[in-house]
Amino acid sequence: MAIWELRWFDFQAATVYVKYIKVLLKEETVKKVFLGALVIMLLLPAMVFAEVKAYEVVDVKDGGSIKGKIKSSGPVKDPVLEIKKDENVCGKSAPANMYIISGANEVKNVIVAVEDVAKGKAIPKTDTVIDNQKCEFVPIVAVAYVGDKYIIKNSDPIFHNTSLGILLGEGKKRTVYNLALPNKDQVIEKPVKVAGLQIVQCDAHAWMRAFVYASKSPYAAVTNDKGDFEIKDLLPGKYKVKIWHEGFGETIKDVEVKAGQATALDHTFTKK
Amino acid sequence: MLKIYPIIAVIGLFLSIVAVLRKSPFFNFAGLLIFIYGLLKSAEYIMPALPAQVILMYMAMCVFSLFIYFSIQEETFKAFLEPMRAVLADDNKKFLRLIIVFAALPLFAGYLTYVKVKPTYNPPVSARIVHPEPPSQMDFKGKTMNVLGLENPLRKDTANFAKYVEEGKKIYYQNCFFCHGDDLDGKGHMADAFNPVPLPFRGTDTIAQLPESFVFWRVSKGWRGLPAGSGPWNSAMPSFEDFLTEEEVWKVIMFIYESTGNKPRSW
Amino acid sequence: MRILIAVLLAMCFPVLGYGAENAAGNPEGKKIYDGWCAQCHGYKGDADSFTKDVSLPKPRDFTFGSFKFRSTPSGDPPTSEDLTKVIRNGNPGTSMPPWSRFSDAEVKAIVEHVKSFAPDTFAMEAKPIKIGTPPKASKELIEKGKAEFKAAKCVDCHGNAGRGNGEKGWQDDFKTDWGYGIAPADYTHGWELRNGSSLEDIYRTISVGLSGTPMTSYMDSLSDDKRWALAHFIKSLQLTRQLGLALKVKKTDNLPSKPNDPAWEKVDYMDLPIGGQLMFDTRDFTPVITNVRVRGLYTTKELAILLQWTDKKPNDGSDGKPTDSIRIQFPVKKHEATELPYFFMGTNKAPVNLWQWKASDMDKVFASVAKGHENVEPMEKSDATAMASYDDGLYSVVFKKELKSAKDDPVFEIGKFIPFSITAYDGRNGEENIRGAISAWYYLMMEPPTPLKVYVFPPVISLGVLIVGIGLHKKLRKNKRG
Amino acid sequence: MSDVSVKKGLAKGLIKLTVLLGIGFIFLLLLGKILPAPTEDGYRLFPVIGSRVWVWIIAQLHLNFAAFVLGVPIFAVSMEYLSWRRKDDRLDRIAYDFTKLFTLAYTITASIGTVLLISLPLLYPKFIDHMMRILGPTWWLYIAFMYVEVIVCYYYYYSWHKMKDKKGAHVAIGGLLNIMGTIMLLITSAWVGYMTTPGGVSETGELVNRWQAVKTFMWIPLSLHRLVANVVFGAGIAAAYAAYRFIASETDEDRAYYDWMGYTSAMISIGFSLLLPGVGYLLGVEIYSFNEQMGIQLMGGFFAWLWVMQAILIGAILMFVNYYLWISLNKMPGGERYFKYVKFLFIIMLLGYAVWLTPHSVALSLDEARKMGTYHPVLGNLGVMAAKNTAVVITYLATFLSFAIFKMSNKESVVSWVKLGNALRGLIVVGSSVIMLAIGVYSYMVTSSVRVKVLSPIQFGIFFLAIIALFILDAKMFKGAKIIGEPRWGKMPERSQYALIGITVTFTWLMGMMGYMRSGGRQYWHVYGIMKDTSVDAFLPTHGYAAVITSIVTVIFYALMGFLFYGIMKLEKKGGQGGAKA
Amino acid sequence: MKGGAIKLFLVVVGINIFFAYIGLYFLPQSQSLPPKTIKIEKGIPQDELIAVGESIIFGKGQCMVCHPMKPETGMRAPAIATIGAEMVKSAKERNMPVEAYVFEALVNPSSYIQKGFENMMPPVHKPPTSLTEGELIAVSAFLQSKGSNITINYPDSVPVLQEEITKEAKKGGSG
Repeated sequence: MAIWELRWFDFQAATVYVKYIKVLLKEETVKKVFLGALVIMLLLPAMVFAEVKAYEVVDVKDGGSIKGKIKSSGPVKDPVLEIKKDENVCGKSAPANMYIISGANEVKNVIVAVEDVAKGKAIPKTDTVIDNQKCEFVPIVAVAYVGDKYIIKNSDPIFHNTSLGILLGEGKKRTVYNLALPNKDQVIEKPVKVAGLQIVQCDAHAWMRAFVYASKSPYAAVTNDKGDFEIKDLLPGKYKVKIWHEGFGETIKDVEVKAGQATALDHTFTKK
Repeated sequence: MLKIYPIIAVIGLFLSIVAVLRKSPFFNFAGLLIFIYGLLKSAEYIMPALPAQVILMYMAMCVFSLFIYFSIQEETFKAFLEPMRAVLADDNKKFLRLIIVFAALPLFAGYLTYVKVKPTYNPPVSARIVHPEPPSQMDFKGKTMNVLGLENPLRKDTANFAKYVEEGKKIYYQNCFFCHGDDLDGKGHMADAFNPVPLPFRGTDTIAQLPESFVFWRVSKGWRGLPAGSGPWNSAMPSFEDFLTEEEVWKVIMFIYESTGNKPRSW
Repeated sequence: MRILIAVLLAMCFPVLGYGAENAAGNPEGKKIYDGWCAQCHGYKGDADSFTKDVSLPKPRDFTFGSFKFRSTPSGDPPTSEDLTKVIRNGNPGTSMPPWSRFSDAEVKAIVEHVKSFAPDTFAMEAKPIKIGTPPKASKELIEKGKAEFKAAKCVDCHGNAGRGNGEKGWQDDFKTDWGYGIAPADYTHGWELRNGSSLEDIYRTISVGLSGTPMTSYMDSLSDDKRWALAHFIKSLQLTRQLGLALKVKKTDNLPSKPNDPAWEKVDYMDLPIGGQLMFDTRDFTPVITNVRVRGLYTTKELAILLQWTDKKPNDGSDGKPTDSIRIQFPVKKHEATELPYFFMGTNKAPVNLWQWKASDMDKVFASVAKGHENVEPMEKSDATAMASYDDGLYSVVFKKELKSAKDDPVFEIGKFIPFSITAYDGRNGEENIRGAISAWYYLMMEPPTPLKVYVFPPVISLGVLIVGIGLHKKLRKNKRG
Repeated sequence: MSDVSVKKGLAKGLIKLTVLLGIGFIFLLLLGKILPAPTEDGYRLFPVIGSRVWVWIIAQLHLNFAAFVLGVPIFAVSMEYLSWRRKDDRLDRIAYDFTKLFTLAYTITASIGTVLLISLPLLYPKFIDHMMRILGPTWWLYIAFMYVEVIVCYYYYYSWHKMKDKKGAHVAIGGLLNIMGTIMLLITSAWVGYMTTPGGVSETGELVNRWQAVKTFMWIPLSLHRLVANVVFGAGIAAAYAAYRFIASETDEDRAYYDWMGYTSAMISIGFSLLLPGVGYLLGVEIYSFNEQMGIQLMGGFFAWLWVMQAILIGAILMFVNYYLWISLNKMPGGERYFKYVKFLFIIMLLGYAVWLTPHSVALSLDEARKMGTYHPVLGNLGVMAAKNTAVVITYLATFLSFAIFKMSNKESVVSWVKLGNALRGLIVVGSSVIMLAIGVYSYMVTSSVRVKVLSPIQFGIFFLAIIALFILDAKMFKGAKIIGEPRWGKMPERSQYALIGITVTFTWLMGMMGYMRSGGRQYWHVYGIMKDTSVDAFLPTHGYAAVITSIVTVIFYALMGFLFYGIMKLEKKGGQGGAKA
Repeated sequence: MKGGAIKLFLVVVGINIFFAYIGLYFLPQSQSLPPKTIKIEKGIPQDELIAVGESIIFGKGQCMVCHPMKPETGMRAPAIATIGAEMVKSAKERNMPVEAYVFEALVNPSSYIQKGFENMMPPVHKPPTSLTEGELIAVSAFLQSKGSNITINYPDSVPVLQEEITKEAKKGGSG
């Protein structure tokens, strides 16, 4: 740097310093800062408590449960995916498995989750497996529990990457994990940290998708072939239950759980 | 950056001082030359570097003059020649002679000749006039304006000053920042592609020295309005009268002054 | 306990006001952010801003909480240092410049403010991964990296030569978290790797991925040494960019037969940085091609100019979008002194000669004479020819023309600096006519063969000096004896 | 040689001249017939090197010799006059030596003149036609004067020993010789003056007034400039001759004599060269008043860089002169006391030289131009006239001080006011330097016309005042001074003589270069504004090309000079007359 | 001492080679070519006329010797960049048509001197500059393009020009 470019005295910086010094020298400010520090010190333990408050494990005796069946108003045709890549492994086309609806219009793969549960039983130690099989995620819809693990597998001889993201709507998401599985039988374990409904994708094979509901509480379930689900051992009280399906969308229902009883919760989706 | 030339100068000075103490004019001569060379080259740390040709000229002059100086008195001259004579003739300097006289000097001379005879080609330099002379009149979308004494009508409306600047900001970032930079420093992401490089607005060299009317002329007319000496054929500055209204041009001008902390020249 | 806190709170009410202001808002940060960041990232941090339509890549939306450039494992938020680094160094190849003007305190305040847009994300703990000492580069290591490049399937997206032309990188829904399309990086253009081009930068990117994009994290799937090997290999792909004003064109006996002939690689080259056409409507604010490499050779009869540039997805115009194309421009007349035609398409007074090659007609030259961008007339006859190839993301187009020139042809004189400029079109980006990436005037100079004197004079002078030295030596010896 | 009578000598001279002229005319007639007719434009082409280069070389050589035969007589006659008044034989011997030189040189001059006489009309018939039409009579006048001059010259030479007792008359003849020479100079200057700044003709080139055509703007200033330059040049050649003889001498006596001769000639040369900027200034003023355009073209346009070249050359000359003076301190008893001042003078010279050769706008590499523009922000200030003038007056002053030191080095003042005198001397030197510097700095702040028309003359005026004051002061201080010892003439190292040679060669080269510049001022005109040069050589060649031609001419000139010197030495050996009085 | 003579001659040759070297390698090497005659055809488009005028200003006319492009302190003659507007102003002051004023300024420059300048300009239609009628008109058009409307063209403006030339010639005859 040439000498004349050197600013021997940086005016901009100097004005800021002077401002700071002026503020500092004011008596009130000194007092404020001092007291502020004191308050922060006192509040610190409280803040720590506030963080932990998330989910409180208690012994649940005589809890109630929610049980029900999710149905569709009619049969919906499952779309067929056109596959243009890695055809030797993935095949030329595959069913999307989006609408798996039985003859009785019972819908599989619907997530039913009780939201914002403050207290309840301990979280089960079940890790959630996401397997890349023939260019498809298995399972397509799953529930994971915060604190447990994802076990992400690649059973194909080709590259997959598994990208989890919180769904933000309109094709947007917030990445949670994006992990590479370049080779067959590669397994990656990752802790379930971020709660919420997440989409699982493979950027290399854009048609691949799955959904995981990462739950902070143990109270979440996926419907089976018959559209049935059951959520057990809830403390009595009023809850909001979220019912979500990839194709049909989401509804939220208020449910009151009574001690020792099974509350029925049925829902019928209508394809728009 | 390692400041090597002052070090060279100091080494030269040291060598010549030692040579003076040990009464060896030849090394005094060599030391002084090194010192002067270092000094001339060091100039680049405090001003634009001296052109190579001028340095060459000065050095040639110094060699000539210093040689003359050391040959004034007989004893000095003898002492001056002694090292050279010794290298050329003394028996105990055989090795040195082999290296210097029979190898290094001929090779060096050959190299210098090579450098000199090797054809070099330099592309034409396009000189740039940073502030070309504005015309007295210009035409803005068919409206004739006197450039000299043109005033920014929006400046009078002091109540809406902040609003205009903000609108100017939007115009700037939709039309100008590609070249003139996010920070108005002339280093926009497309700046590299163009030659001459876009001008920065920061600092005191560009818009700070200009009245707003000049900037208005440059923004509205762009390359088309440049006089021949300023190389309109190279300029990528668009004629913004094609894209902006008169008021928008004034707004963007207000923004570039305001955001760089410069004041338009008013005299 | 709660009561105690409440009492305390009440006691320090004025204090709390001060403290809260400091913690949440960071007014200093907001002020600078609004002044110098909001034009692109939006006053609300949502990238709904002035430049959202005129910049590519688009400015980052902070409210999503996805951050590409991190030193933390996939899924974790970036550290404050990561954000600081982006502000300080900018992102090469984007419109995010390095901000050197702000003090460290000011940057810290900006970082605080940016974090406040995605409180959820930044509530998580962020711990940078450990980057050990990199192994020294060696041929074997690079070979290993090359093998790994295939094994880890990097080729799938980035292509065999790392130009970002991999098949999987070009599906239509290859998208980011923000829902925009994105293209895999071109490793050969080291100067525009967003996350930096140093070995460590590459290693870090491989390890943690770029959140929000398909670039995935390999930290769990590849061992450390493999990642270093990969980084070395990728680093070795980077081109050495040679910027300059004039291209020296050497004489040869035979021109290489093909545009992708390896013989071309030994020829001197010059890189032309190119930018969008901004002077005339419709302007191109978001060009994709940023660099064209030029080489030249000439024989006694012909001049050949090779233009090479990366196009990650070739486009011959068959899908409704314009075709990929490149155009070279010369002044029609011999230019005198430093006056030239206008560097884009000339003017009425000073016309230019254009040779355009299009991917839709691989071996054809569309020659025309332009007197300004609105006044282009195709030439009836031009003996300029073209040959082209597309290999692994790289277009190579050779223009050839006989040295003698007819009317309206450029004048090619040996030993003279002949001005030329380039316009490159990426059809996929919708570029055609006057929308395209353009270069300034550059020169090419057909170097006359080295004159004989270069080989004769130096040895003669050397010998002369030697003889003088020996003569002096002899003479002084004689004097000494005598 | 001594036996040749005056009559015989005269006859020899006249016959030579007539024969040469005759040969010239015969060749002209014959070749005019034999050679193919000139082109439509009125040119013939000289084979291989082209007409311009041929005429350039011949004309420049002729000019050099002419300068020699015009300049040396002035010098010789003044020497003879001094020897006559002072009764100093040494001076007489110098004068005679020179007379010998220029008498012999006449033949060469005339021979080359003949070649030129043949070449010009043959190669440029149309142009010479025009010149003859306008200035024809002066040409006959010129031939007439040539005869008179030859007569006077040969008479002067051959009657040297015969008229030993009538020195006054002999000196008068010498005076006449110089008058003749000056008249011839005036005639030739009129030709060149007409070509550059024509007058007395209509716009189409018809003669209106012949006297006006002779009495052009350039005539008198150019003649003056040439006259002074000729003296400088003649004395320089004399110094070179002395140096040559010094080196070739075998006895101490000879060496002492030639050392003294070299010193005297060199000092006269340098003394007169101080006048050159003045007369050059006059010439410049006249050119400007004839045509501003031409003046600017010469000073700042195409030729701007030649002034840098000139600066390098004059700087070299001054360095050589100072070097010679400093080295001369060796031979002065008591000279060693003054070596300590040489250091300071050297530094001043060096700095002045540096300023003087700093160009205003620098030829740059591309990178440099990008970094700093055309002018260097600091060096650019040293490149302008304000700095150059200041540097030149200060280096001149330093040179004068070197001379003063040399003069007083073997003396010790005995006057009572030594201290006051020394203080006064210091005051004059420092004071005038400070004033000159101040004016130099002030020059930056005024317009160019004030600088050129007011400040520069003041600077030079102060310089002359200062040296005159110093001269008078020294004369007073060293009146009847105690002399430590006589100068040990001949006790000079050989290299000092190379300095003398260097001065003269540089001066010759400078003359050649200035000739190119003067002639280039006409640009593509034979007669500026009247007659266009439409030949293939109408363009101005590059400076490098001109430099090479100038070098070639200079080398040829010195080769011929060498033969001349050699011939004289041979003659001396044969006859012994005029040689060292062993 | 024959060696002395040879040595001396070598010194002379050496000095000359040195000077030639300086001339060749230290000084900028450019030739000054005589100007070419420029053909101006009837009905030449305005922008071409201006371009020709410009080339004359920088070349054959040698105007740049005295006239600077931009106004600067201590300039010898009015600056080209603003000359068109200046001429309009002066013509108004002297109450004469602009065209006539422009031509007069070229062929009869001493008849009116701008304030602050000296009378030094030669009439450019005469030798040594000797611009032709067409060239004079081209120059005039170029000068007008520097800050005023261009009213001069070829060959319509020839009569006005010729009138000024005759005026100048008459003045020359009487004075």
